[in-house]
Amino acid sequence: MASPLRSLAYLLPQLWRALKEGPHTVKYPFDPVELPAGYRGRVIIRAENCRGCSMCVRDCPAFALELEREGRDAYRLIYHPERCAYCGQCELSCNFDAISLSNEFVPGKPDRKDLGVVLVNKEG
Amino acid sequence: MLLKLLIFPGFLFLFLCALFFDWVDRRMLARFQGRVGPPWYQPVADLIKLLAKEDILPTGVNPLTAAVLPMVSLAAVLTAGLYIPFGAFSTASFEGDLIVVLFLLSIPALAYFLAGWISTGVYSVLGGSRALLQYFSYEVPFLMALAGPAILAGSWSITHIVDYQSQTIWIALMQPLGFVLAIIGLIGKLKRDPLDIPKAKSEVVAGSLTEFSGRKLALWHLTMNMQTVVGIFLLVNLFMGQSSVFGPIPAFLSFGLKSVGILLLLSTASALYARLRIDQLATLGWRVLAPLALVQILVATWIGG
Amino acid sequence: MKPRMLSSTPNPLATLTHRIVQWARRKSPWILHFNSGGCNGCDIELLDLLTPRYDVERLGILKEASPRHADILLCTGPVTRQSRDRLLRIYEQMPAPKWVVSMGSCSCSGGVFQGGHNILGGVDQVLPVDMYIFGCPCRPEAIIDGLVRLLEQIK
Amino acid sequence: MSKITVPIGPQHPLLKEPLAFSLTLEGEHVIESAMRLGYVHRGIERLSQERTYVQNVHLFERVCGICSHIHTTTYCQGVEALLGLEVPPRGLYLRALLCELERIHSHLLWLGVQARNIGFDTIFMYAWRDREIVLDIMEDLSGGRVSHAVNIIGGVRIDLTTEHRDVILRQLDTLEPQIETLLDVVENERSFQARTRNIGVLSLEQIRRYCVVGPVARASGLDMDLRRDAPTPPYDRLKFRVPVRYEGDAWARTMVRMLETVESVHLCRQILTTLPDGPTSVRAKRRVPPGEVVSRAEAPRGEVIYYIRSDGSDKPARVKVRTPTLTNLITLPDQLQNISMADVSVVLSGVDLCIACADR
Repeated sequence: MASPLRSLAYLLPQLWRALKEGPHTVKYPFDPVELPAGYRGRVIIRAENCRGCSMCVRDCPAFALELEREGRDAYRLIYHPERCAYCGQCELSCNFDAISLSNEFVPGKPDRKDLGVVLVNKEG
Repeated sequence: MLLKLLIFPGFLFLFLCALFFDWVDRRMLARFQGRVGPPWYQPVADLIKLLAKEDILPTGVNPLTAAVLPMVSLAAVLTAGLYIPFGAFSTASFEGDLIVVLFLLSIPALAYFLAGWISTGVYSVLGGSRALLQYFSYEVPFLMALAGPAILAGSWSITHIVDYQSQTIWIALMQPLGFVLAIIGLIGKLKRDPLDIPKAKSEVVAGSLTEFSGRKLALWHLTMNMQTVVGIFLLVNLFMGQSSVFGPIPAFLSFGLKSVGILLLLSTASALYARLRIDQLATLGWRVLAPLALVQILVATWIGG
Repeated sequence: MKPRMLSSTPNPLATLTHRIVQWARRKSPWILHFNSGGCNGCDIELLDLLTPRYDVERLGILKEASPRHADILLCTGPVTRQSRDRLLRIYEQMPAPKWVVSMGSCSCSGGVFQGGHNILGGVDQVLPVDMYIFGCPCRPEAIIDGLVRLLEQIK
Repeated sequence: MSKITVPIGPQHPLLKEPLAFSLTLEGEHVIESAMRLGYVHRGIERLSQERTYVQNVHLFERVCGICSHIHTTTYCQGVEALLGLEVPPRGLYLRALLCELERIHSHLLWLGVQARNIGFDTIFMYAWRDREIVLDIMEDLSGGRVSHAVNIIGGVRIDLTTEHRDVILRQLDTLEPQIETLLDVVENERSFQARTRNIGVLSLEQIRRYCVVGPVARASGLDMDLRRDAPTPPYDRLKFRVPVRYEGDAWARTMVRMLETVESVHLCRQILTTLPDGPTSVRAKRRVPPGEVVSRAEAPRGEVIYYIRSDGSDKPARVKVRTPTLTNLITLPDQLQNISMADVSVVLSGVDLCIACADR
C-alpha cells in the first residue's frame, strides 16, 4: 500500500507525464493517412489473370462476390463492398493470383445504390 | 449602469467567460489524458447547435415548469454574478451580499432537482433525487468554509473581504483547510467529476437532463458553465483577494489568472479521481468535511475574535 | 389562411442565421451509438475514436448517452428481430435534425450474417440511412472519414 | 420507501451491446433484478450449418469482435482434429502469439471500460492509449486491427521475418512498463479501490455451483487455466504463472486481469524467441470425414468450447459454441442483490460481459 498522502493523488505523476509527452493523436482528417502495407481493405483484381473459375465466389463468407456468366467464356465478376467482410479469403482461394486486397479502406457513401463494382468484364 | 449590467462585468462578460472556461476545462482534461481536445470555438458551436435543435417534451411534463426552471436557474446565477466583484470592478456591493450570493447559487441545485422530479423518465427522477442528496452533503461544509473568510474579515460583504486581504495576505494562506474544503464544495456544487453523481453517464444516463433537448438543454448547459464562472470568481475573491498596490489593469489581469488557476485545479481533480458513490459522498461530507469546517470556523473565530 | 408570400430575394439576416446554424451543426455533431446486433468489433473501434489516438473531440464529436441529446445515430451490426423496435424507438426519441449512419458491413447489408433466421438485414431496412461506412470492422479512420463526409453534406 | 423499476438497456451508456436489465430499486438500493438476453442473437450456429468449413472460419470470427481470434482457433483446432491434420509447429506458435496479443488487448480494453463505468476517464484513456500498441502489432502481423482472419484450417496464413520479430519485441518492450504503471495504479489508487473493493463478491462455493470460468473464477480463488491444465502444443513448452486472488470482488478481478496481461507479455516474448522454423500451414481437404469433436481453449474471458459434428460433407452438421460469458452471466442476479444503484455498473463490467458471445 502506498502512503495515505500519496494515494490521494496517485495519478499525478502520470498526468504530468501526459502533459509533457503531449497528445498521442493522429491528424487524420487534415493529414492523409498511411495504412500498413498488409492492411486488408478494398478488393482489387488483376483482370488479365482472372479465368472466371469462381473459387473466390464459392469461398466468400459474406457473398460479396458475384459471378454472372453470359456464355462459355463471357462473364462478369461483381464486388459488393457493403457486404464484404474484408477477410481476404478470396485472395487465399484464388489459384491464379488474380484477386487481392489493397491496403486502402472503402470511403463512406451516402447511398447504397450502384455500389457494386464490376471487377472483371470478359466478353466471349 | 445598464452598460455595466449587460456588458461588463454583467451578462455578456459572464457569458463569454463561461464559454472560455468550458473550453479551457475540456482542453486541459484532454491534455491530461493525452488527447488534443476541442478547438476554441467548440462551446459556441455546441450552444448554437442546441439552440437550433428541435425541442421535444415527453408527454406528462408540464411545459411551463420545464421552460421556467432553466431560466430561473440561469437568472439566479446571473444575479449572483452581478454581486461578485471582478478585480477592481463591481456592479453592486452592500453589506451581506455574500449571503445573497450563496442563496442565489443554491437555486440551480434545487431547480435541477425539480427538473428531474417533473420529468417522467426514471433516470431523471433518480438523477434529481441524487442531486438533492448531494446538495445536502456538500452545501453545509461549503457554507461553513466560506464563512471562514467572512469571520476573519469581520464582514459579510465580498468587497470588504477583498479589502481585508489587500492589507494582509491571501486568506487561502491563512486558512488552507478552508480553501480546500471550499474547492471540494465547489466541485460538488458544479456537479463536476469526481462528484458528478447526479449526472453519472454509466449510472443514470444524464440525470435530470435525460429528457431535455434543444433549447432547454442549451440553457441548462449554459447555467452549469455560468455557475462554474461565478463559483470560481467567488472563491478567488474570498480566498485570493487582490492587493491594491497595483493599478486597476493588473488587477484585472491577475484576477483572470487566478480564476484560470482555480479552474485548472478543478480539471486536475476531475482527471485524478474516480466518481464517488452517493453514500460515500454523504459519509465524506458529514463525517469528514463538516467537522473539519467546524474546526476551521472555531479557529477563525478564535483568531479573528 | 392566406399563404405567406415568399420574397424573391432571401432575407440576408435569415441567410446569415441559417449559415451560422449550419456551421454549428457541422462543428458539433453529438453521436449516439446503438448496437442492433453486431459482434462488438465495430463497437470497440467506435469507442476507440474517443481515446487518445483518434480523439474525435477535436472535431467536436461527443458520444452522448441520451437519445434526446444526440444528432447522429450510429448503428452497428445487423438488425435482429428483437432489437428492431428498440432501434425505431431510439430514432423517434431523437430531436430533429437527425442523421443515421450505418457503420460496418453487417449494418450496411447484413454482412456475413445474411440469411440468418433472426436477421432482418441492414439498418436501411428499418431507418433511412444518410451515410454508409464500410469495413468489417471499420477502421477508426474510415469512421472519421464517413462522419466528415456526412458533415460536409450539411450546407 | 416506494419501489421504482429502472430499465438498463438495450441502449444504455453502460453497455456497449444490447442487453436488457430491469432493476427494482428502493431508493438507491437494488432489491431485485431481471435479465433479458437475445438482442444480439444472430443465429450463428444455424448459419454455420449452411456454409462450408472454410466460410465458417470467418463466420465464427464474428461471434465476438473482441476475442475473435480465439474463436477461430478453437474452431480450426476442432476441424483439424476431425481431419487428422498435423499443424506445423510454427503455425501453432504464431496462433498462440496472436492469442496472447489478443488477451492483452482484451484485458486493457476491459480495464478501460471498467474505469469509464466508475467515472475514471483518465485510466480509460491511458489503458486504450497503451492498447493501441498491441493493435499496431496485430495489424502489422495480420492486416486487421480487430478481426485478424489469421487462422485457416491447417494452420495460419501469416508468417514473420526476423526483422519483423525484432520490431515486435521492441514494441513489447515499450508496452510492458506502461502495463505495469496501470497495474500499479489499480493496486494503489484510492478512489479506484473505493469503488471496486467488496463489490460483487462471489465465493468459491458460488463459483463452483455456477461453473464460472476465466478471470472471474480465478479472482475468487479457483486456480484453473486451460493453458496450463490441458495444454495445446505451444503452451506445454512455455513457462507462465496463473495469477489467482482470493477476495472475489471486482477489484480482485481487475488485479487478476492486469496480472494476466503482464504474464501474456512474457508469453509473447517466449513465443517470439523460441519460434521454430518451417511452414506455417498445411493444405486441408474441403470435405471432413464423419465424426464429432470437442475443442477447448482459454479465451480472455475463460474457457470456450466448440462441439463440431461432421457428416462427411463440406458443411458441418452441427456446431455448438459455449462461450465463457454465458456461464459468467448466470452469476449476475446473485451479484446484483443488495447493492447500490451506482455499483451496478461495476458489477456488470466486472464479469467482462460480452453479449455478442453469449447470444451468438
